[in-house]
Amino acid sequence: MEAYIFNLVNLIAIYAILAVTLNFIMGYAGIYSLAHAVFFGLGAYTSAWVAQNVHPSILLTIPAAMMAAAALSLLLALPALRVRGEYFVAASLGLQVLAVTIFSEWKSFTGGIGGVLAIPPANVFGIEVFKPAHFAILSVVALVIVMALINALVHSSFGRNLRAIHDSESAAASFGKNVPMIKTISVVISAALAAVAGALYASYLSFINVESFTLDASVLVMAMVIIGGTGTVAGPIVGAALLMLLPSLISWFDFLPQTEIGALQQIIYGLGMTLLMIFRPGGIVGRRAKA
Amino acid sequence: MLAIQLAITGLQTGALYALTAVGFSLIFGSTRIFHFAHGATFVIAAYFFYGVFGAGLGLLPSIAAAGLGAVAFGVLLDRLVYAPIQRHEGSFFTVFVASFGVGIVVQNLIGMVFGRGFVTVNTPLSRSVEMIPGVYVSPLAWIAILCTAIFLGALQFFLRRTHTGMALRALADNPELVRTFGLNPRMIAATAFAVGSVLVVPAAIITSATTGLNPAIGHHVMLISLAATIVGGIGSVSGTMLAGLLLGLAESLALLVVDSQWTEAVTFAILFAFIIIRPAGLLGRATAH
Amino acid sequence: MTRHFTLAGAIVSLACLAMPAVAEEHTIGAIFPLSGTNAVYGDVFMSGADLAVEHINADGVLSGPLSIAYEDSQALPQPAVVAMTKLVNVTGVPYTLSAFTGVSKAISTLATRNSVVGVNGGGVGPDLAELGDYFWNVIPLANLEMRAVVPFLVEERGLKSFALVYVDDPLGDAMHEELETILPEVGGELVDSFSVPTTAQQFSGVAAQVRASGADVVYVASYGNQQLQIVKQLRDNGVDAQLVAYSGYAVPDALALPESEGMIITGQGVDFDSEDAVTKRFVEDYTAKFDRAPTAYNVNYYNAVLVYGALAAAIEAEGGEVTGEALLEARRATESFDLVGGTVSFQDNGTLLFPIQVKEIRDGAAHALTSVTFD
Amino acid sequence: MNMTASANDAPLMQIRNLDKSFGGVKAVDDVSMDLRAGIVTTLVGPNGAGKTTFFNLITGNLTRDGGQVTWLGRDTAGMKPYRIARAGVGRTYQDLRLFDGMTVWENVLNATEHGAFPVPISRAHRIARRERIERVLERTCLADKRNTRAIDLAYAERKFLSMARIMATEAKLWLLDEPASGLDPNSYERFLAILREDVAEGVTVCIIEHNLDIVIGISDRIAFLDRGRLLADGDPHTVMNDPELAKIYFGDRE
Repeated sequence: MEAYIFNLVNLIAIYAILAVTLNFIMGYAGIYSLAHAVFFGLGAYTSAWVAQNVHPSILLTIPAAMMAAAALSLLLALPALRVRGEYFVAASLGLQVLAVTIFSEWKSFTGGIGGVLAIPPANVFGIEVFKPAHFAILSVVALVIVMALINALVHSSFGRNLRAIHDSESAAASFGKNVPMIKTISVVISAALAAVAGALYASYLSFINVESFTLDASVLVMAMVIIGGTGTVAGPIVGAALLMLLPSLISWFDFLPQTEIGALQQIIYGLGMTLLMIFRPGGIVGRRAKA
Repeated sequence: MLAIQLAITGLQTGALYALTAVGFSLIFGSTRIFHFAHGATFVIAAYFFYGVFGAGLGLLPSIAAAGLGAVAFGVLLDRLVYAPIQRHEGSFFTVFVASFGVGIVVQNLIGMVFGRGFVTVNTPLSRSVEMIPGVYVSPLAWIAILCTAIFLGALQFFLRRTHTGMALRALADNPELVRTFGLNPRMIAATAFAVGSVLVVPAAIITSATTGLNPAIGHHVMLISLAATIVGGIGSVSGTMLAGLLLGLAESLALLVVDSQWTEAVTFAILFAFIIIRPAGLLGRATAH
Repeated sequence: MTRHFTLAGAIVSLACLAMPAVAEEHTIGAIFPLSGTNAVYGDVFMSGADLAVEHINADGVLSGPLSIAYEDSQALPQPAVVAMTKLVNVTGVPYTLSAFTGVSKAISTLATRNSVVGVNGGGVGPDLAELGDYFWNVIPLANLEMRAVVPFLVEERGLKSFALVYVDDPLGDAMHEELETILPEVGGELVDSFSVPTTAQQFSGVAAQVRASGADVVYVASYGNQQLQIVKQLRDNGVDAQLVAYSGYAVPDALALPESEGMIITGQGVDFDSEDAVTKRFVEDYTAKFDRAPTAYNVNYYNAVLVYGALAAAIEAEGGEVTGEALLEARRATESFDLVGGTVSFQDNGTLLFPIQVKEIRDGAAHALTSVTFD
Repeated sequence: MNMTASANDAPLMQIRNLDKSFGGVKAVDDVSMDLRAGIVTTLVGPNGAGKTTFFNLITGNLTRDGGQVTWLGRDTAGMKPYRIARAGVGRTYQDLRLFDGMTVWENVLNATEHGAFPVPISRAHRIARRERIERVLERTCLADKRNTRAIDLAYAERKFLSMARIMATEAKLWLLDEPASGLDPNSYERFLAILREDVAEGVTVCIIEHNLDIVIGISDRIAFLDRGRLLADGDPHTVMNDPELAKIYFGDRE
C-alpha cells in the first residue's frame, strides 16, 4: 500500500516539476508553450543515455539532461522572440510534432517506439534509489529545489523583468530591458528544469519511450497549470496532484464499467478545463481574472 | 508516373484539408476565437453521417444529420462556452483551453457511443480506376475536388456578395465598425460558426469513406487546419485554401523523398518555417504581433 | 493553498479505505487497453480471460475463487507502469496478464524487481522473448509466423517478389529484419519496403508506391485498425497483388472487411475443430457466451489464465504459497500444459511454441491452408 | 543631473532630416531639431501630425527611412530601443503601458533594473536606490499605494505612476507623451511642480501636449508639427501667436 502511495507521490512530484517550470514561462513571461513534453523527453533520453553509457549518478545524469534541454530550447526561443499568442502556440505545436517524429526515428538514441529498456536506477552518492518510498525522497527534494529556485527567480529583478515584459513589452524595452534576451533566458531555464523531471522519470520507470513525450503529455502539463492556477505558486502543484490522482480515484469506483474508465477520466478533465475557463479562469487557486 | 499519382493523391487530400481549414480560418479570422474544437465538429459530422447511414436511412438524411450536427455543435459551443468567456475575459488562451477541453470531451463521448476503433463507410466509390497507365483515381477523389470547388465557390460568393458575408469580413478587421453599422457582433459570430462548421461536413463525409474515422481523428484535422490557417495567413480565406492544398500536396509528394512517418513532420516543418520567416503567411495582411 | 493539500490528502486516504480486501481468494492482474484507440483489443482479451476464470471456478481447480483485477494501460507504457505498481503493491497479485509489446516491455522491469510473473498473450514483437525469467509469452512471436508463410508463398504459390508495409515500431522493425533474412534463403526477393508511423491512417501515397514496385506479394505488418486501413487503401488504389498479414489481422473487423477477401494470414495453429476436451469446451462455451466464433487472441488469454490455474493448483497441492517465485518454479517443473489448441510446453525463454497455420480469408472467415510445425 | 558647461554647448540630441512614411504617407517628413540640456521642448500639432511617430523614431521603436539622430555625439542608427533607453533616453506612453500585474513599488523599482540576470548589488547601492524610490513615491503622492497593483489604481494615480517610473531612472532626456491629459487642476499643478523640479535638476524634457496652459506654462520652446513636417520651432509666444499655425491647430484648414 505504501508503495502505491509513494508511487503516486513520485509521479505527482515529477509532473509537478513540469507544471511549475511551464508555469514559469506561461504565468510570468506569457509564453504559452505546447512543447513542454519535448524538454521532458529530451531530458529523459539524455539522462538514460548517460546512465547507461557513462554512469548512473544523478550528479551526471541531471546536469547532462539540463544542458541538452537548454540547448534545444534555443530552437523554441527563436519563434518566441518573434511572435506572440496564437502564433507561438502554433510554433510550439510544430516543434512538438517534429520532436515526436525525431524521438520515434532516432533509434540509436531513443530506441524509437520500442523505447529505452532497463535504465539503471538513480545513483545518489553511490546509493541506488529505486524503491518508490526511497525515490519519493529524491523526487520531492528535487521538486522543492526547483520550486525554491523558481520562486527566488520570480522575486528577483529577473522575475520582475519577466512580468514587466508580460504586461508591456514595449514599455519594458524603454526601461532598458533586453526583451529577447530575457525571454530566451526564461525559456532556457524552464526547459532545463523540465529536463530534471525527465531525468527523474527515466531512472524511476527504468523504461521510457516516445509515447510519454507526445502532444498529449504537453497538453496534460498545460492542463495542470491551468486547472491549478496560472501564475500562482501553489497552482501547478495542486493541478499536478489532482490530474495524477484522477485515474486512480476513478478506478476505485467499482460500479463503473471497466472499459469506460479511461474515457470517463478524460471527459472529467476535459470538462474541468472548459468549466474552469468559463467560471474561474484563474484556476483553482488563482486570483481573480486579469482585466 | 509515381509523381503524378502522388500529386493526384495529394490534391485529393489537400482539397479536404482546404475545406476544413477554411472553416477554422473563417471562424478565427472573424471572431478571433481559437476554436480548437473545430476538429470535434469534424468528428461529430462524420459520426452522425456514419450512424445514420449505417442505420440504413439513406444518403440524403445522413448528409442532413451530419450538417445539422455540425452546425448545432458549432453554434451552441459559441453560445454556451465562448460567449460567456469573452464576456468576462476573452484572452485568446482562455478560449483555447476551454475549446481544447470540449474537444477531449467530444472525442471520448463519441468513443463511448460509437466505439473507439476505426470505422469506415463502405462504398464502391472509393475503388480507383486506371485513368492513364499507372495512374489510378477513385471517383471519390473527383467528388472531393468537386465538393471543395462548389463549397469554396459558394463561400466566396457569400463573403463578397451578401450583406452578412461582408459584415463577416468586416468583423475580422474591426469589431467596432460592425457595431456602428447596426449589426450585432454576436449574431455575426453565430453566422461564422454556422458557416465554418458547415464547411467541414463534406470533408468529414468523404473522409469516412476514404481513410475511415476514429474518435481521435479530430486532433489531426485540427492540427492541419491550424497549420493551413497560419501558413495561408490569418484572416485570409483564399490563403488558407491555397495553404490547405499545398500541405496536402507536400504531404503526399514528400513520399518521393522520405518515408511516410516523416510526412506529418514535413507539414509542421513548413509551419515552423513560416512562423519564423514569414509570420504573415502566404497571403496574410496581419502581422504577428 | 493548505486547504487544497489537505483535500488531496483526504482523497488519498479515502482511496485507501476503498481498497478491496485481499482474502484467500485468488486474484490475478491484467493490464489491458480499456480506453483509447486500442480499447477494442481490451474487449477481445477480456472475453477469453473471463471465460477461463468461469471455467476454473466452476471446476473448483483452486482452493478459493479466482478473479481478475483489470487495469487500463491505454496500450501506453506509462499508465501501464502505474497500473503494474498498483497491482503489485496494492492488490498484491503474483501473476499479471499483459498485452502490447510496448506495455509488456515497460512492466517487465517491475515484474522482475518484484518477482511477479507477467504473461503476454497479445504482443508478438520478437524481443518479448528476452524480458527475463518473470516474463512469459503464451503466443508465438511474429518471427515464427513469417518463417511459416514466406516459404509457403515462394515455394507453393511461386510468388517471389515481396513488398513490405510495416509499422514503425519494434514489431514492424523485427518483421522487416526477419523478412530480409528469410526471403533470400528461400529464393524470394524483397523489392521494396515502406514503414508507416503508428498513428497514420492515410495510405494512398504508400499504395501508389507499392503499386509502382510491382511486387507479387504485399506483406502488411501492422496492427489494430491501421492494418485494416492499409489493406483497404491498397485495394482502393489499384494494388491487386497477393496481400499477406500475420496473426494480428485475425480480428473480426478485419476479417469482415470486403477488401480482405483472398488475403493470406498466419496465426497460431489453433484447431478449433479439434476433439480434445479443453478446446471443445472453450469453443462451445465461447460461442454460446459471446455469440461469435473465438479467435487466437481469445485463446491466448484463456490459455494464460489456464496456465495460472494449473500452476497454482500444483503449488496448493504441495501446500505452498502462490507467489511469483513459486509460479516460476512450478512452470519449470511442469513439462507440458493441456491448453486450447493442444498440449504445449514452454521454451526455456518462457515462450510457448505453437504450430503456425497459414490461412486464407474467404467470405469473411479464415480457412486453414496448411499448418507448419517448429521444434 | 550633472550639468556641465560643455553640455550646454553641444546639444544632447541632434536630429537631422528625419523621415518616415507608412504605405506612401509621410508620417515624419524631413524634421531636424536639436534637444539641448535643461530645455523643455513641447511638440504641438493636430492629431495625426506625427508627434508620437517622432518619439518612436528617436527611441528606436520604429526604424527611420532616412535622416540621422545622434545622442551624446553618437549615431543611434541600428540601436535597439533598450540600448537607446540605457544610454539615457527615457519615455512615457500616451496609453501609459504600466506593468499592470505589479505593485506600484515593483513598477518603479523595475524601471531601474536593467540587467537580464539578477546581479548582486551592494548594500549601500540598495539603500540609495530605496531612498530614491521613496522620494519619487513621495513626490508623486503614491507612497501610500506602494503595495497596490498598478491595475487597481485610479486614473490620475496611473498617470503619476507613469511619471514615477521615469523619474526613478537616470534618464537624461525624458520624452513625455501627453503626460497631463485628463488630469484635474490639482493634479496637473502637482505635475507641473514635479516637472519644474526635475528640469531644475538638469533633466531635458521633450513633451507632447495639447493643453495650452501647460504648453505655455512650462515650455522653453515649441515645435509645431503638421502632417509630419516641422512648421515652426521657436519660443512659445512667437509660435503660439502665429495666426497661420493657430488655424491649422484648431482645425480651421481651407
